[in-house]
Amino acid sequence: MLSDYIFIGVFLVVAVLFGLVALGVAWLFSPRKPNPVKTSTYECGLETIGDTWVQFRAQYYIYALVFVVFDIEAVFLFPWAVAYGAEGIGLWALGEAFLFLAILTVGLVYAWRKGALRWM
Amino acid sequence: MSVQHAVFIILSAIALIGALGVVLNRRLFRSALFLVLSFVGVAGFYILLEAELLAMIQLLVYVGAIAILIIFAIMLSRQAMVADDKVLNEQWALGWLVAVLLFAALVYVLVKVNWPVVEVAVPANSIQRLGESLVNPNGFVLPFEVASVLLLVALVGAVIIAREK
Amino acid sequence: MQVPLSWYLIVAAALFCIGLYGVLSRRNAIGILMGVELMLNAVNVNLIAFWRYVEAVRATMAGQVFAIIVITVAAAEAAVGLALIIAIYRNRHTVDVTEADQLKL
Amino acid sequence: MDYVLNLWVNLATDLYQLFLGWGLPAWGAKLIIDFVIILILVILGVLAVIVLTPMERKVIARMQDRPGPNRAWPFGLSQAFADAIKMLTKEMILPRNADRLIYTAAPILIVIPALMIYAVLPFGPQAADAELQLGATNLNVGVLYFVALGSVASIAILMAGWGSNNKFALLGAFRVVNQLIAYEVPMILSLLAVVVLTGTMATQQIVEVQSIPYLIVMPIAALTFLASAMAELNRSPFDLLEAESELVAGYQVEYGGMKFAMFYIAEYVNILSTSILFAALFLGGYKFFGLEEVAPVLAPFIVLGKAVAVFFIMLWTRGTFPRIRLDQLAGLAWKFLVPIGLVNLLLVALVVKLSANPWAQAGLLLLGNLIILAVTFLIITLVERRAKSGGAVVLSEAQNLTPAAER
Repeated sequence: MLSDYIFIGVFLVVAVLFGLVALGVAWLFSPRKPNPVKTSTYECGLETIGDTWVQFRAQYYIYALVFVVFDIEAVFLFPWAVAYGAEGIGLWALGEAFLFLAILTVGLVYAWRKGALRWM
Repeated sequence: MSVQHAVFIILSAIALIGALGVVLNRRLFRSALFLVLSFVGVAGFYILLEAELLAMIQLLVYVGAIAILIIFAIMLSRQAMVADDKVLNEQWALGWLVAVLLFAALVYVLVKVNWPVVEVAVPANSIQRLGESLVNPNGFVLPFEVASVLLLVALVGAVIIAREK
Repeated sequence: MQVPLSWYLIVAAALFCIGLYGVLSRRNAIGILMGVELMLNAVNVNLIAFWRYVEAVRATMAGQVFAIIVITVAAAEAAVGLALIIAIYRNRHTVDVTEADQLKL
Repeated sequence: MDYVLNLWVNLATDLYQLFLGWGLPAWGAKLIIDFVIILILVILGVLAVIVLTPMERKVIARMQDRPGPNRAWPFGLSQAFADAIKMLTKEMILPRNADRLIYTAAPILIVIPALMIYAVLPFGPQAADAELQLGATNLNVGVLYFVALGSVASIAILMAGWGSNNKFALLGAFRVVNQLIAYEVPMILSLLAVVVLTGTMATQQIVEVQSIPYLIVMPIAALTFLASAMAELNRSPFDLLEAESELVAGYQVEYGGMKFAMFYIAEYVNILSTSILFAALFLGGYKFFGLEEVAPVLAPFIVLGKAVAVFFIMLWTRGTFPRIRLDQLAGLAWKFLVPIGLVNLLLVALVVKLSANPWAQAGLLLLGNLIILAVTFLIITLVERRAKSGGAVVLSEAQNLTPAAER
């Protein structure tokens, strides 16, 4: 099993090197003539007023929240899905997963009804 | 010294540097990025421990979900942009002392105790076994179902709290 | 050659203590929460290390199931905790825990 | 002749033996083979940019009844090379207010997961217990690896948005991440359906078990996967976050030269890998009417051919459908794809326990899929009729006619 991960580890090193080399080569070839106008923030031509922060909507957070819950659901369901087809696991395993998903679906329906899934 | 030892040292360097970055950095966004680094190091530990499923879950949940949740929350408050000039509270020295003492005590205990270590290979179908024990009535089916209730409660509670009127 | 168990335990202890320091000394509520996440991660490393070195002999998976449950709890904690922080920020315009010390908004 | 028919595996084995003969230890020889395979995969990923971009521009142009790029020789196909050289020699601007380290790290970080996904893509038959494994296609967590690495990319995008220190970039990054996480859930659900049916997460085994292409067996899972993959890849009709007309190209606004090219490369590398994964999961991967058993040497080309076909479908969608509205974007994921994915998952799980025969399973699944689709259409028509007659608003995305508020 670990031998597979040697491959992935080497791949990680090569991928990092790829990124560094690509930027490095471009750094060698590309001109560098910065001037104040060029390096100013790309906006409307005027200097940016205030800092970059704008009041973000809490809606972003709520979307991420629903996502986190369903991500965790996947964590439980992937091993369940691998084991499900095996001998000795009857339909009760489906019942358990159904209960698991039904409880989560209540949450989804709640978020839906509360308008948490609506883009405002 | 084998390859595993070397990889372990690199990974623990990543995890610990990330962790130190989280607590010492003055900019919250950078702290969150260091947190991601630390999570990735821990995922590497799981691979070294042959718990590949846990490693992927670590990436999927911690890096892909919790870190994003934290970054979103950071962006919701204005303090994210400026480097805090007052990062620490009054009891930081006490906190430092507690942490160091606890670490010393833990290391003392960990080295003293003789752990019943057995060197065996991990079963090849460990993911399948994990899934089986999750649905097995004699295994962990109750935590499995309770987890979904916990998630439901967390979702409902967080939506109520975070929603704008 | 495997890495000895104690190495994992010591690194996990270090992670835990760094997280603890963050929890105890940070002013920012989100910073505190990140410290808690570090601590939970350290616990998980321990769980998996013990699973690998002590439990794997029995070919049971309690250590991994436990770790998954801890991850679930960590996610739920982060979700609700951050929601609370957002609510406090909305009402009091601060995420500093030393300023939000009253039991009302 | 037999040697040529199974050229890739034979070549690798001979090289391996050759290295062993030189006195290299087994792990050293394996490491060199791994390295060569990785280089090939990386080159394949970069070739994706050079081959797929001209194809995209030509095909889209033809669909829109215009010639497309036609100056660079031949037929404008070498345009991509010209673009690559231009990107390489353009100045990389470092905006004055940018957070230098984060700004520079983001383009590197976004390519890493994109390339690493190639480790688990199956390009040809190989036994799980073979002494010399080519790639990591027998990874026990293959499918999960794909999802997990995909989710790492959103951190790089947030870094790009933050590091640029530009309101539009940060806002664009938030929206892109929002889209990525919204469509990750239906993607996971459709992958789960495949895993339940095959009982494994290893991509290689999924292809091996697949006697009938799963596109026919479970069209809902396949289409859900394709739709969410297109959203994850920011392909039209889900490309409103990078569209030039909105948010000045989103989180990439402050990037130029090679740093911008890195995002571009990552995008096309991801497109090819997702197409290959779709081909592996739903189109039978390297299987082509038994050809892969007669001549395994052709297997990688079968895979690539299928992947290009999938890419063509993506282009076709782009040429056909108008861009989706922002308020419909998240709604489509959460209110349509997730519920249908959940129902589909339960259906697959039920069928797996009803019968063990693949043909019976296929029939039952197809029947179930058709029933689900029919019920879905019924519900949609009912809801829409009610919305129309009563004037009451039922589908929350239907009434949101005012432009969605920014941010």
